[in-house]
Amino acid sequence: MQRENNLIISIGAVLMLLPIWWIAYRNTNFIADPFVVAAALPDFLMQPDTWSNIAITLYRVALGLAGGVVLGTLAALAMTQSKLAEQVLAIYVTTALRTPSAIAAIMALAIFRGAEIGYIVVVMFITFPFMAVGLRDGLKSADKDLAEAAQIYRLGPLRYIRHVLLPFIAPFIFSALRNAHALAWKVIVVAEIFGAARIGFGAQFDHAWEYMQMVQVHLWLLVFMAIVLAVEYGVLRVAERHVFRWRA
Amino acid sequence: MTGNKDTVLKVEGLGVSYAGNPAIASLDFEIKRGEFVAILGPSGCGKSSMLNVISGLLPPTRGVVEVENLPLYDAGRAAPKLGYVFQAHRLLPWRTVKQNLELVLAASDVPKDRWEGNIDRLLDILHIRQFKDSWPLQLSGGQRQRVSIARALLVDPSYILMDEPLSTLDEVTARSLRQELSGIWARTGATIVFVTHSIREAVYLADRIIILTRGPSTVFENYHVPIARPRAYDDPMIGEVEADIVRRVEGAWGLEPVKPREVA
Amino acid sequence: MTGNKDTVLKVEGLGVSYAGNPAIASLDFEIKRGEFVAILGPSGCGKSSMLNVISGLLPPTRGVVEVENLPLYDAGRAAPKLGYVFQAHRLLPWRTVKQNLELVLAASDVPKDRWEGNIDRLLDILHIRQFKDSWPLQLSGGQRQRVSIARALLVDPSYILMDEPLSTLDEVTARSLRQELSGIWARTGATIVFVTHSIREAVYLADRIIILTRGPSTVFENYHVPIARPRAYDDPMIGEVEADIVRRVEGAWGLEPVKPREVA
Amino acid sequence: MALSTPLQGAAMTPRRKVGTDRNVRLLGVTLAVASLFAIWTVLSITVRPWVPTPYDTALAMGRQLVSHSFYDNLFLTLGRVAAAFVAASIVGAVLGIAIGMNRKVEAFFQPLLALALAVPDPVFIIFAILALGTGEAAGFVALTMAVAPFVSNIVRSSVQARDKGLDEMTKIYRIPADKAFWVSLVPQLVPALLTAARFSFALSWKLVVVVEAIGQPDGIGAAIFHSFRLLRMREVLAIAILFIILMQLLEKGVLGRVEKRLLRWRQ
Amino acid sequence: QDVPEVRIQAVAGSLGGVPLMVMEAEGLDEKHGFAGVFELLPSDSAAQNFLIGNSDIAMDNDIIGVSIARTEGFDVTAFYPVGNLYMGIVVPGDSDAETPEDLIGMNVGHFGADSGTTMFIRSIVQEMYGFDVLEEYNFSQVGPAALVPLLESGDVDAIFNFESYVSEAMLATEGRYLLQAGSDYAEFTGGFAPWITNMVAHTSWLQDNPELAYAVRDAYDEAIAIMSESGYEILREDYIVSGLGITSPEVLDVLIENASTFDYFTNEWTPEIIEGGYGFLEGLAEEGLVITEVPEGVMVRLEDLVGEPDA
Ligand SMILES: Nc1ncnc2c1ncn2[C@@H]1O[C@H](COP(=O)(O)OP(=O)(O)OP(=O)(O)O)[C@@H](O)[C@H]1O
Ligand SMILES: Nc1ncnc2c1ncn2[C@@H]1O[C@H](COP(=O)(O)OP(=O)(O)OP(=O)(O)O)[C@@H](O)[C@H]1O
Ligand SMILES: O=C([O-])O
Ligand SMILES: [Mg+2]
Ligand SMILES: [Mg+2]
Repeated sequence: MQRENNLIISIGAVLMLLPIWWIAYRNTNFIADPFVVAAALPDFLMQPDTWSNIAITLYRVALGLAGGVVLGTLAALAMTQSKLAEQVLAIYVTTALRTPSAIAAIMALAIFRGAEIGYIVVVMFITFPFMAVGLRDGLKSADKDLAEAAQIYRLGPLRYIRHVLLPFIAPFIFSALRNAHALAWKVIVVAEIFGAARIGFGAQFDHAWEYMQMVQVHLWLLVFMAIVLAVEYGVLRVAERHVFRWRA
Repeated sequence: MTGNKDTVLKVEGLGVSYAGNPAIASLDFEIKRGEFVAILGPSGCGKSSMLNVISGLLPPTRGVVEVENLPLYDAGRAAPKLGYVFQAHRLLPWRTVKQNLELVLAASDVPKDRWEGNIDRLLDILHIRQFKDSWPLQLSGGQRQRVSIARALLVDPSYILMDEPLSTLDEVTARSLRQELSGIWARTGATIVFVTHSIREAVYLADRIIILTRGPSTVFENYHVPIARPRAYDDPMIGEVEADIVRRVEGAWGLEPVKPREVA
Repeated sequence: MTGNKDTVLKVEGLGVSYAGNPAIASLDFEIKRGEFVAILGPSGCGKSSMLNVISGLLPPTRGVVEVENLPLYDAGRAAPKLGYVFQAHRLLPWRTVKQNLELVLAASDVPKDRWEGNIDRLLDILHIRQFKDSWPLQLSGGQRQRVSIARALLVDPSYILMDEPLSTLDEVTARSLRQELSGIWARTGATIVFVTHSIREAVYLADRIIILTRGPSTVFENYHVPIARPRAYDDPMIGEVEADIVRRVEGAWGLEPVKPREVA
Repeated sequence: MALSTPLQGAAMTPRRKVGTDRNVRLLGVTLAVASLFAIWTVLSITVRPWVPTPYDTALAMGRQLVSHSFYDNLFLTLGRVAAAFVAASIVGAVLGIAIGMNRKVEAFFQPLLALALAVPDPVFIIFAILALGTGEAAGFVALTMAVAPFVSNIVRSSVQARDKGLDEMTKIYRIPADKAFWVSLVPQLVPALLTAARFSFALSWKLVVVVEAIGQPDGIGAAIFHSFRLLRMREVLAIAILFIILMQLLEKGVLGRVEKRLLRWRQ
Repeated sequence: QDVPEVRIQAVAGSLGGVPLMVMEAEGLDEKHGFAGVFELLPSDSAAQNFLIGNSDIAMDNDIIGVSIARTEGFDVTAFYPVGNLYMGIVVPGDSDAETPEDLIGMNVGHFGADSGTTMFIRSIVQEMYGFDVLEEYNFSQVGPAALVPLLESGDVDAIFNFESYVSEAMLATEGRYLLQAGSDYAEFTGGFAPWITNMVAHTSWLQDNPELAYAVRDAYDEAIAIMSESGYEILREDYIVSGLGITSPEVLDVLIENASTFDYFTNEWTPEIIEGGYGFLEGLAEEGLVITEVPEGVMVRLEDLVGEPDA
C-alpha cells in the first residue's frame, strides 16, 4: 500500500515535468513542442538505427563502468590497508579526479587512435576515482567492533571483506555506484562528442544539435533519461531493497 | 618460562592503559587446561579489557601473556580455537541468525554436512530455534545475546571467553543455560573464562573465581570454589559461599560514600 | 474512561505484532501515580516492546493506552516528562558524557545555573564523576549504562521507564544504585516502570510486580509486594518473597524440555 | 592465541609514530610522482605530439606562473568553483536529508534527481546559457543543478543508514527537532558529508571547465580549452597541473582539517 | 573490387561538405578510381578526428589552423583550396549598424575565439578597421547553429557565422552581411582575399598515396564544376538540403543567391595564390594575435610535393 502510494508520487513527479516542458516550449526558442516530439517518438523507436546507437553506448558505459568500479574498489581497499598505498594512490586518484572529462576523452582517443577501447578507458578513468573516494571514506568509518568479531572468529580477509566490510559500507557503495553510473553517462557523451564518435548516443545527439534538429535532440534526451531511470529503478533500487532488507 | 604442561594461560604483570590512563594496574594469574574460571570485579575495573588482551584484540601495555607456553603474539603457531561472547553482541545486522552462525562455521573446519545439525542443536539449547531466519534487529536484547552465545560455542572452541553472557536473560532461561553450559564444559573439556556480575552464578559454574579490585585493577583474590560437582543452583552450600564472597567484595570494592543530596 | 484520579497509566487489551507476528498478545493493567512497578518476564516476551508503546515510540497494534486519562497519542496535551533508560544505552558517541547530559537538560526546563550541580550530583551517585569528560567509546559497558541512567533521572521526570538498567553492573555498585533509586523515587514521587530479570531486585524496589507470560505475552500475575518500607536488601523477608515468585514463574515460564544432545 | 587477520579495517590499524608517518608520506609521494612522471615520459614519446614532454610542460608552467592572465583566470575560476561548490553542497545536502528522512519526499525527488543526473553536462550548460544569457548566473545555475544531485545521493544513503535508536532517544527526551538534527543526525552524516564535499568540489571543477569552454571567454577552463583549440598541449597540461595542485592543497588544508576535528570521538 | 578507400571528412552543416555530397551522389569517387568514405562531423570534434588519423583528408581546415598544427608538431598540410570566405558578420535587417565599428560595445554571438571563422573575421577587422573585436565586442558564445535563433530573438545584435547559417540568419531576420569576409577584404586589398577552407592531409599520407591525392583533387574539380554549371541550383537536391540541415526552401533561395554572388568555391592553386596566403599569415604573425610565426609547409602543391601526376 505504502509502496504503491510512493509509486504514484514518483510517477506524478515525472508527469509534472510535462507541463513544465510545455511552458518552457512556449517561452523559449530552443525547446521543442512536446506534442511534436511525442508524435515523432514511435517512428524514432521503430528505427533499428536508434537501437544500435543506444546499444553501442550502453556497451561502452557498461564496460567502462565495470572497470571503474573494480579499479576504484581495489584502490580504496589498498588505500585503507597500507599507508604507503594510500599516499601513492591518493595522488593517482587526485590526478584522475581533477582531469577534465573532455581532456581525458581527447587524450584517450589520441592514445588509442579512436579505437573502441578508448571510450571504455575514458569512462573507466573518470569513474574510478569517484568510486575510490566514496569507498575509502566508507571503509574509514568501518565498525571496529565488527572487525574485532571477525578477527576472533578467524574469518580471514576474503570472508571479512565479503560479509562484514562490504555490507557495512554498502550505503557508501550504493551512493558511489549511483553517482559513478550517472557520471559514466555524462562522460560517454562528452567522450563521444569530443572524440568524434561515428555511432553512439553522444554522436547522434551532437549531430542533431549541430543541425539544430531540436526534435531529434529531445528524442535522444528522452531515450537517455529513460535508460538512466531504468537503471535507477530496475537495477539500483531493486538491489538496494535486497541488500538493506535487514533494516526491517 | 614455565614448563608446566597444565598451565595453558599465563598472565604476568599485565597492565593496560588507555592513552596513558591505567585501566588495569597489574594482573598475575594462571589458568589450567579445562579449567572453568569466573572473573568478578566492579564495573569499569578492566574485565572486558582483560578479555580483549587474552583474545589478542588488544596489545597489552605492560606484562606477559602466554597461551600454551608461547607469547600471545607468537606468529608462528596456529592460533588455538576461540569462542568469544562479547559484552555487546556484535552480530552482523545484515545476516539472519542462521547466516551469522554459518559465517563462523565456514571459517572453521566443521564439515558442511554437520552445520545445520549443530546450529539447530545449539538454537534448541538456547531456546531460540524459532528465530533462525530472523534478522538481529528483529530480536529482543536477550535473544541477540543468546545468538552471540551460540556463535561462540559453535566452532568447537578450546577456549571460550564470555563477557557477562547471561546478564540480559530472565532467571528461568539463565538457569537453564547455566546448566547447559556446565554440561558443554564437562563434555568438551574447553577452558572457559567467564566474566559475570552474579556472584551466585560464578559460584555455581566455576572451579575458581578470580576477584579483581576496583580499577586500575589487580587480583584481589583467587577464590577456589569448595563445592563438588555436580552442583545444584539452589544448593544452600552455594548460598553460603556466595554470602562469603559478598562479604569479601563489599570490603574490597567498598564504594566511596556519596554525600547525602537532593536530586531534583 | 475511568475517572480514577490516581490511575495515571492504563493499558487495556494492548497487543503488539511485528509484521503480523504477535509479540504481545494482550495486556491489561493500571498504574497509579507515584507507584513503583517492576515488570518481570522471560526474555523475548515483549517487555521492551511494551515500554516502547508506553513511551509513545511504538504505535500499538491493538488496544488502548491512556496516560493521565488521555489516549496515548492525544496531540492536544503537553507530553508528561519522561525518562527512559533504554536496554542499549543510546548515547551520542560524538558527545562527551557531560555533553550528552547537557543535551537533555537544554531540552528540559531546568535553569542553566543548576545544570552543572545536577550533573555532578548524579554522576557522584552513579560513581562515574571522573568520566564526565570522556567519550562514550572510552567507557566500559557498565559505565555507559550508568550514563544512560543519569540522563533519565536528570530531567525531573514524572515517569521513568527503565529497561534492565542495572543488569550490567556489579553487585556492589548495583546495590548502591538500587538504594539511591529508592531514595530518588521516594523524594520525587515519580511513577516508575522498571523492567528487570532480577527477581530480588524487583521485590526490593517495587510496590507491585507485573509478571508476564512467555511471548506473545499476557499478564500472568499482578503481584503486590507485601513488605513495608524502608526495606533492606538482605532482609530474609525479601528472600522469602523472591523464593515465592521463583516458584510461580518456574511454573509459568517453564522451558520446553530440550532433548539430551551432544554439542561439539 | 596469536590471532591475526591480515585485513582488519582501517579502524584497527595501530597508530604509527609521527616520524614514520612522515617518512611513509614522503616515500609515497616520491613513488607516485616518479611513476606518473615515467608514464608521462613514455606517452610523450609514443603519442607525440598529443602528449607534450615533461620538460616543455615545465617551461610552460613557468611561463604561466609569471603571466598576469593566469592569475586573473585563476581567481575567476576559483570563485566560480567555490560558489558552485557551496551552493551544490548546501542544496544537495538539504535535498539528501529530506529524501533520506521521508519516504514520500524520496518518492517525489528520486526520479527527478535521476533525470537531473542523466542530463549531459553540455546540455545543462547550453540550456542555462539560452535561458539566462552568458553571464555568471548561467554557469552558476548549471553547475549547481548538475552537481547537487550527486551530493544528495551520497547524503541520502547515509541518512537512511542512520541509527534509528538515536532518533528514538531524542524523541523521548523531547530534544527539539532542529537541535536533534544538529546533534544526532548531522554527526552521523559527517563521513558522508565529507565524501559529498569531495565529490562536489571535484565535480564543480570538472564542470567549470566545460562551462568555461562552452560559455565563458575567461577562466582557467576557457584558457585550457583555448590552448587546446590551438593544439598547445603543453599549455593545456601546464595550466591544468597548476590548478590541480592548488585545488589539492585547498582540499587537503580545509577538508582534511575539518575531518580531523569532526571525527575526534572515534579516537 | 579493389578500389582503394579514401576517408574524407567535412564539418557538418558547413559548405565545405557540399563538394563531398556531390562527389558521392554523382559517383565521382568511383569515376576517379577511389572509394570515398564521406563523413560529416560535428564542429566540436572534426579537427581532432582528423589529427588523430581517423580520416585521410579534411575539407574544412583553414590555413591558420594548419599553421597552428604544424607549429605544434602535427605534420599536416593544405594541398588544395576549397571554400572562399563564405562567412562574415550578419546583422538583422533593422540594425542601425553600417560597419563593424558600429558594433563596438554591443552583444555579438560567435562560436569560439579559436574557430577559423572568428579568427579570420578578427584579423580582417583588425586590418581594415584597426581594432580587436575580442576586446571591443561583448561576446556570447554558443554553437554555430544556435547562433541563428540567438540573433532572431534579439539576444545578440550580430553574429559571426559561416554558410549556410549565414543564409538562415538572413532569412530569419531579413538580415544582411555587415561584413562579407571574402569580398570586403578583397576590395580592401585590391584583389587578394584568403580562402577559408582547404583540403588538408598528413604529409605522409600524401607521399604514400600520390595518385589518390590527385584523384580526390580531380573529383573535387569536377564537383565544383557541376555546381557552378548548375548555377548552384544543384543545392536544391534533397541530399544536399539534408546534408546541410537546411530547414526551408527560402533559406535555400538565399543561399543560392549568396553562392552566385560571392562564388563560394575555388580551385585556384597557383604559386601566387599560395604566396598570398603566406603573406596573409605573416601579417597575422606580425600582429601576433593568433599565431606568432608561420611554419614552413602550410600550403603545398601536389606537383611540388609528390611530382606530376602519372598520365
Ligand atoms: N523490530 C522487530 N521486528 C520483528 N520482531 C521483533 C522486533 N522487535 C522485537 N521483536 C520480537 O518481539 C518479541 C518481543 O521483543 P522484546 O524486545 O519486546 O522482548 P523483551 O521482553 O524486551 O526481551 P528481552 O528480555 O530479551 O530484552 C521478541 O520475540 C522479538 O523477537
Ligand atoms: N577505548 C578506551 N579508551 C579509554 N578508556 C577506556 C577504553 N576502554 C575502556 N576504558 C576504560 O578502562 C576501564 C576498564 O574498562 P573495561 O571495559 O575493561 O571495564 P569492565 O571491567 O569490563 O567494566 P564493565 O563491568 O562495566 O563492563 C574503564 O574505566 C574504562 O573507562
Ligand atoms: O564533466 C564531467 O565530469 O562530465
Ligand atoms: Mg565490560
Ligand atoms: Mg528487552
